[in-house]
Amino acid sequence: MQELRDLAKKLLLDKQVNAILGYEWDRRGARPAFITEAGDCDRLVFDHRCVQNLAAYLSPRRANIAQLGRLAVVIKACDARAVAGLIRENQLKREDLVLIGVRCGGVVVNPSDSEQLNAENIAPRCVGCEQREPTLADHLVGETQSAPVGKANRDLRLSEIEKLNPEERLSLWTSLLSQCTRCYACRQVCPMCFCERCIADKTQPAWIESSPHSRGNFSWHLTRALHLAGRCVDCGECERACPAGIPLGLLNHKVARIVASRYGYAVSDDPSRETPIGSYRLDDEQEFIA
Amino acid sequence: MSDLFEPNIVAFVCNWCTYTGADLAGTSRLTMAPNVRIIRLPCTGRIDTLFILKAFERGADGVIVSGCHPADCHYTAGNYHARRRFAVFRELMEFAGIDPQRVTFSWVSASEGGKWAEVVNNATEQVRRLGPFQKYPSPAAHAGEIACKS
Amino acid sequence: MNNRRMLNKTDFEDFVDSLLRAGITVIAPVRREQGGEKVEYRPIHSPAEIVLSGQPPVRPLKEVVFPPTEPLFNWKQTKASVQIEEVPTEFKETVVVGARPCDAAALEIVDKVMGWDYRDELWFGRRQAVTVLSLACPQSDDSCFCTAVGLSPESTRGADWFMSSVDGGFEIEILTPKGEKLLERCKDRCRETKGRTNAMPSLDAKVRANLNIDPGKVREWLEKHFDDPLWSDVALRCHGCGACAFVCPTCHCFDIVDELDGIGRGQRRRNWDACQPALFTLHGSGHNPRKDQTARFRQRIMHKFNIYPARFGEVLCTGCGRCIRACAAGMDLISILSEIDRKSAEEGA
Amino acid sequence: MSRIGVFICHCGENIGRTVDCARVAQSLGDLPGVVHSVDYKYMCSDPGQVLIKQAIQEKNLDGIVVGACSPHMHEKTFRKAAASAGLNPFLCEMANLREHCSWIHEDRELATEKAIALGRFIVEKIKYNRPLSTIYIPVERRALVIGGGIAGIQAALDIADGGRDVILVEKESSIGGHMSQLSETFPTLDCSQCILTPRMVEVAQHPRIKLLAYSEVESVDGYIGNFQVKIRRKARSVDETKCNGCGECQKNCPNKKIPSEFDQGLGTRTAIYVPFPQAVPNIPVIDRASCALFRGRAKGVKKVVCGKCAEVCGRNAVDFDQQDSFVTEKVGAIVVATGYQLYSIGKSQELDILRGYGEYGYGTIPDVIDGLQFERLASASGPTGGKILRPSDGKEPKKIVFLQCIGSRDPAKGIEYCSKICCMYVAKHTMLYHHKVHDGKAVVFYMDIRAGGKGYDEFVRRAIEESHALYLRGRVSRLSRDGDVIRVQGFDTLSGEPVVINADMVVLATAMRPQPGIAALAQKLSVSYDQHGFLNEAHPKLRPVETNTAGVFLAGACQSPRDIPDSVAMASATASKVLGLFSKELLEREPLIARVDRMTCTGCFHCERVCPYGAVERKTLTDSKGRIIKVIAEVNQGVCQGCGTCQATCPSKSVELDGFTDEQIYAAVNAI
Repeated sequence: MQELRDLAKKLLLDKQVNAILGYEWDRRGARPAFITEAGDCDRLVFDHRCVQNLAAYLSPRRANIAQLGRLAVVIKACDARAVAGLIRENQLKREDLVLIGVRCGGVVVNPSDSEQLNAENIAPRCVGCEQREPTLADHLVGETQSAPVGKANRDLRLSEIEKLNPEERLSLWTSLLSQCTRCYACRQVCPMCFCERCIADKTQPAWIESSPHSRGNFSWHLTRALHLAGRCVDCGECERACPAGIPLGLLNHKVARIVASRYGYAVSDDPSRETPIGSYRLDDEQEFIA
Repeated sequence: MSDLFEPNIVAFVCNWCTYTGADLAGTSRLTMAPNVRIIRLPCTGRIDTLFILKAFERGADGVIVSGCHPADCHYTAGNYHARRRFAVFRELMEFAGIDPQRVTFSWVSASEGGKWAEVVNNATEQVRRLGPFQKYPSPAAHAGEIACKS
Repeated sequence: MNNRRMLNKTDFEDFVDSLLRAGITVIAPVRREQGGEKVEYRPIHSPAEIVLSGQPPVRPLKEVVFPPTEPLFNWKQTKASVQIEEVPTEFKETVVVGARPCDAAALEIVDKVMGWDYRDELWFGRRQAVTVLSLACPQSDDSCFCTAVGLSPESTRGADWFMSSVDGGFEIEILTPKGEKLLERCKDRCRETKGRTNAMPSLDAKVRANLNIDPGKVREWLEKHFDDPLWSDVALRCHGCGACAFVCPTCHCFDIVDELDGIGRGQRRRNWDACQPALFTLHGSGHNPRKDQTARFRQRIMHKFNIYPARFGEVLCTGCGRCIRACAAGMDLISILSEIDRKSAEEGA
Repeated sequence: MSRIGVFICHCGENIGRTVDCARVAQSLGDLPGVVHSVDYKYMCSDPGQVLIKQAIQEKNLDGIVVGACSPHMHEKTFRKAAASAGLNPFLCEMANLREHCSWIHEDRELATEKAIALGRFIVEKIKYNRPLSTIYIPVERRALVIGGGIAGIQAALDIADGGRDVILVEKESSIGGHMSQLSETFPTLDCSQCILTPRMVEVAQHPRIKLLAYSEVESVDGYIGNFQVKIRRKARSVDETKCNGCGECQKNCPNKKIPSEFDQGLGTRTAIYVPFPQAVPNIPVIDRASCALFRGRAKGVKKVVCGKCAEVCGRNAVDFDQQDSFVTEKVGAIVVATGYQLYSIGKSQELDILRGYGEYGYGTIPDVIDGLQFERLASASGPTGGKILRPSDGKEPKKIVFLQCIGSRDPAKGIEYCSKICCMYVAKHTMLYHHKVHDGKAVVFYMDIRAGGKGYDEFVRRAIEESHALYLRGRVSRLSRDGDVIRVQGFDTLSGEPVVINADMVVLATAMRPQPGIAALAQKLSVSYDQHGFLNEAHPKLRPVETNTAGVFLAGACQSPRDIPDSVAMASATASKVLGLFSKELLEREPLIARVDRMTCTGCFHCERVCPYGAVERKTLTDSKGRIIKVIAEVNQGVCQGCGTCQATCPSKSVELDGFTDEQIYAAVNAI
């Protein structure tokens, strides 16, 4: 922790950056911290409760954050993929940022969860994660962590749903998505949802109805997952942020599996790696086309 | 008219191959099911997954998407981009519970009037077997609200 | 006649059952179909479904009288005219069982704005149809602060009956004529009682420990501090979603949209809206008077703790803590209010 | 509120027979925004168009929907009519009630219902049509001709004579194509070389023609009026600027036993060679696969094995180290004249649909040759000096059996089309044979004789009557070698008898197929092609030399089997199209292209990635003080072709394709 604080202090004192975007404790666990004074750097923390993906704050649409000036950001390996995505999609320039990579041994689901990380509470996305250090970082801090072997199995949950017949699946998703009130927390916390005007907010025409009824919600969540095809960084923020507790991550995970099996693509923290949607191969599988 | 369920099917097709192929089917007087209504787009590349969702929202029982064969796209590559888009879309739709049999994807060239008739007839039969798509999510009342009288 | 009654657990369940059999809708906290431990206010089919303990429902009682989306009218356009088909404004008799005090109070607070310049037919239509039986709060957590906004875990505000869990059943306080009317339906099941006996220990002190402020002082400070570094500091974290507003029992902003359903046919609906997304105040021209999250977040606090009190005499908050629990960014109203309280004390001193 | 007019055409009986047009007009007339709706017998007729024009003016219409035939047929007609009545042509749309409805359905009730639906889509769509104005783009007034056969030569000369510069690209080392291989031509029996060579020389000497022989088109970018063509100049190993065509190198090349492609393998050539004496340009090329020096190099032999040609070259023109080079040319139009190849009856085939002829020995029986080989035998400049001799033993064949329709008109072999020229050249071959071998007997197996054309049928009659060729109607089921002769087992369907003939030689009139590599070229040009690889014309009757890619034209056998007169006529037609295009400095283009909403574009540039034309550019938006607001996408109007892939890809739908905007499509979908 001290290593992180010292580095942050130095970056601020050397005027390499104007602010540090990291984590701090609050009453209920960890939360994002915006630190502009070297003297405040001792507030910085990092452990398994620092679940938030801070890359969401790097979108150029966040005017009040852009005003802070040049930023140094604390990133986990999974967050680095979001930073790479923002660079890849022309929202950021690598040279405009200092990236403080933290070694991570998995996180819990909610920042207010237990002080102990264990097989029960480790976030499902961390189970099987092999990337514990961001490669994209300018600085790397912290000890090498070993992660508990988690029990959650998203693939199992997917295959349970896949086993249902279409009608059962439709009623499952209709029921799950009927909980959505369109607070758009899923979108707002998503680092890759940086559109100036989201398709869900377009009214002429309103492809996606803004009303939170099943019809509008179905279109919204399917479209959201599709727009993230090959772009979702699997940070799990959408699902965590959903106040209705809708398992949105399942949709994203499904899409990730589709692009992985069809196009051999896994989300990457290499900004120069081409994403699968928007490119093609002449011999792409087309078994579904008559 | 018989009592058969007559599905309402919308076809999103490209202008250069499938639309022209459907013209050829007409010129060749190939009789086919009258359930498929074509909406013409320049290219499969222009066909958005939103079109398909909206068609279902508006009560379509089935959708056809059709365009130029690989390597034949009038715009070189529109169909290749469409192919990836629809590959992912179709699997996600299936996962969400939309029977893939309700959405037919095909390549029909300008010279394949016969194939177009086949695609139309097959899609019609397939959707007819599945029945009307009444289960598509609706704007029905919120589950928790106090209901209206009567 | 005394307005307190005792109802043992079986009699209570029989009573609920009798309501259901009489065709009355009963809404109560139940476990969600696909959501594990999550609880929500939903119509029940059997008293066995009711969950009275544990965390409060994810969304407040607001949604039963003010649904997230509801039609205002249907329209149909023909060649030269437009026909409007009104939606019914009369509602089925409904009883809410097990409302949280913070949720029940919210209904009365929001009544003020809904009936201020005109009476919102849909809101009051449902309000009239519903009899609210609230239950003394069974559980609090680190997000609760009802005591800081003039309420308490035993507040009877907004309730027609106030129920307290006691050994073997509930002690019931009949508060309104509506409540009395409902009592008619279970007269033979309950007996009069003098006062609370063996009631659960109050959570009051525990909640008070979370936050102890004077809303009046907060308002005074807000009046004077439209521009304060606090706003920009706090708002940095906010992602600008609507989660806080949509889980808030008192937030009542709505958007009106027209939705097509074929040629010349459609529905005008009103949908919940929230002040944190930029779209809320975005003009057609592209100009946005609340240009950044700082302005938007300040608006939320101002509305609840200054503007609403100025117009309606009380804060637009029941301290239910849902906004704190729901926020993905760790925005914490308790910290913010205590910070304001601290600043106010500093400046006052 | 719109003021839309609906015009339903009966198309005589064509639509009216199965669709209740009056009911369609009435039903569409009830839609909101429709102020005028009528049906009429023939909308495309003059009185029909007058009806439309009057309605536009009298009812002050702001959009019209014509329910008639396919828009591919008459959209232009009705848009023109609208324009002449003062309505922006892009406010006119068609509903396809004929090809997509009346012609394919029988049930009047269901067809009428569908016609109403199709009309409804378009009525709703047109409510969101915007008036658009024509886009003008500059034209680079130079043409590229691909292929230096007779079609390419003719096209190049006609365009150059019309006063425009031409770049003629030929993949072989000389122009001339297949025509230069022919001995005589039907139906006049004039010598092919004699009429072709002067045209070849004309090409070489024309000041407006830049000839790039031994070159191939590598890539094509851009669009009509503004193509950028990258051309690969294959390494000849001979410096064109130095060589004077003296021929010393050829004479001294030690490797003289290479089968000559020009002679269809019946003659030989050297490793450094010109394919035939009249080659244009008359510059040799080293066949690196056969040249001892290059073979040595390929094997890594350090010692220089040969080098004779360089030694004898007085001008030091031989360059063993020459590499392929590239030139990029800017042109406004492209003529494709890549010609044909003959179908081979061998086992291995280029396309999956093709089958070889096992019953004819898959091409392994000696003295079973194809038509082009016979041309070389008959040619005075050929390997036998014009004598008809058997390739196997050099004997004069006394009986030759000619088989027509080998591959052609035979779906079982994968080709259902007629190759068009075989009937004629087989007749020619029997005549040439008769002239050269007076006591020889020609027997022809045919399916039908197709001799449509000026002097064609007379020509075939002469073969039969004057050259005494025996024409047997029927097919040959088997060819086999029987000692010195070829046993031909066939069936004469007219006599109903099986026929067995012992022939000295068999000539197969194999099918005409497009050149190998045509599909790759078509893809570079974005021109569509049929299952055989023949390039598709824009319209089989009305636009036979145009393609669906504006600015690309077709001449000769790349489009379908063609004889010389047809190829030349097509070539001249393309030249006239090209010159017509070049008669204007600015080109009019339909404004159906994409545009970006600056307000909502986020600059993620997904559109840039998917645009097949590279039409998306990056634009930096700045405020009044010059500070960067954001970098957004912008569409180059000249480059965009209007496919709309950008729009479907844009996550926020900040691109709109005019003519097919989201609002238009939404409205149509809303009408289902």
